[in-house]
Amino acid sequence: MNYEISKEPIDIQAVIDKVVQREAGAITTFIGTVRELTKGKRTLFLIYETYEAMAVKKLQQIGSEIEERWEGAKVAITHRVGRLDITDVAVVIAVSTPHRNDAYEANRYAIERIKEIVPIWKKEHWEDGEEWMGNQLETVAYPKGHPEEKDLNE
Amino acid sequence: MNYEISKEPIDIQAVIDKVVQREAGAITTFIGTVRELTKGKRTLFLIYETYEAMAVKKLQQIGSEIEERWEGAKVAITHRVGRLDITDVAVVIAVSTPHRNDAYEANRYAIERIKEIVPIWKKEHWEDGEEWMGNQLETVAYPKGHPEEKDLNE
Amino acid sequence: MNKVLFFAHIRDAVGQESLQLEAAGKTVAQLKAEIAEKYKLEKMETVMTAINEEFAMNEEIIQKDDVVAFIPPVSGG
Amino acid sequence: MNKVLFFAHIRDAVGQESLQLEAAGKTVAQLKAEIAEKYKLEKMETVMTAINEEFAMNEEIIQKDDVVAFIPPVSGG
Repeated sequence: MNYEISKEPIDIQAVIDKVVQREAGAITTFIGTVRELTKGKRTLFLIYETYEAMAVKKLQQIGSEIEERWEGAKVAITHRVGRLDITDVAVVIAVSTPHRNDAYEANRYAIERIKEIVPIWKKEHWEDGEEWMGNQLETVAYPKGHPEEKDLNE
Repeated sequence: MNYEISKEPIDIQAVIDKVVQREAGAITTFIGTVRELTKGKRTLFLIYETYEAMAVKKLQQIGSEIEERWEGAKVAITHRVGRLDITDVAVVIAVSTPHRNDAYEANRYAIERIKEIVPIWKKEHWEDGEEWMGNQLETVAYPKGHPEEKDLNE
Repeated sequence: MNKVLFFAHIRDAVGQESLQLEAAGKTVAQLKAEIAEKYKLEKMETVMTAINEEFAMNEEIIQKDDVVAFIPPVSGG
Repeated sequence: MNKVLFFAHIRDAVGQESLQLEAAGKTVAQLKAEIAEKYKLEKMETVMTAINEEFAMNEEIIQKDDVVAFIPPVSGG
């Protein structure tokens, strides 16, 4: 169960434990937390919603892509859903590899891919309203019905 | 106490907790673990030794360099010393930043700098002997008595 | 029959998490256009479609019992 | 008097963690050469020197009570 959607707070150490291996000298983690200010606007809390069955499949796909591309890599990802407050952990990505540069690169690849293909949506709640966030670049369309190139922007 | 040398196993979550901030949307960690095989040779265990007072100062310096270079970054580093077995955690670097690319880059900078300027040494123990490891590039010399450029090799 | 799933702002607009309807034989694009018209959904060109938990092209033909999901631009991470 | 600290393979070669000796007025390079000769240390050109926990240049002159440390290539991380 290296790829999970969780309704409860994420145990970071438990995600890390899944990628420990005798052949690995490096583990990187990415921990996405809820930030208070985005472009000067104050977030009160977030709601994350998911299409869980598909989200788990897409997380697995990302893991497979990484293991194919970076030799010896092991991956675990847990994404939380439901209501999250400021500083709460939304996602934890752990990647272990024999060499450290790969651990950084593979981890970064994972977060970019999550933002592209994993069916999870966040609704921002502010003092004066709420809104489902698009892909952070609201103008991006996928005319062919699916994403074809990486959106590397935050 | 964001920069520590520890004789006990490192509590990864405790290092992460030091960099949590309301302004940060991303935390990266680097966890260096003891790998069993290095260039085909089987390691039994390692001994890490340090010049502790100076090592803490140099870790602090690395943190300051990062906070100067990446706006809004917060850093914590703990390095373990003493005897470590395979898969034991030798170092944990946690970096939080408002934006995720910075968290990856600043973290990578930290590990490279540790391998350059922090007075910590490891002795590898194999079945047929033991040896203090140099800077992994045994031919590197510092003719001016201190390192002047980054050694980005592992 | 086919189950059609909605998420995020589309779920809010439709007012339901899913619908049961007959879509077999239609293309993804046809079903999308019908749903968009019925519920007055905008920006449907940014919405992807999944069939049985895999992304599908607009030209793909929906089969009997397929589960179809409309996937607005994702914002996880 | 000055305290001189040794680490890693230099500590093994010298057989002690530190020495007390009079080094005030000498340069880092002079002290390094003396220690290297006395303990038959090799590859000293790869060894850095710290004075009072900061890296020092070879030309720097050691002061009274300075703590000097020889820093072989580091291998933490």
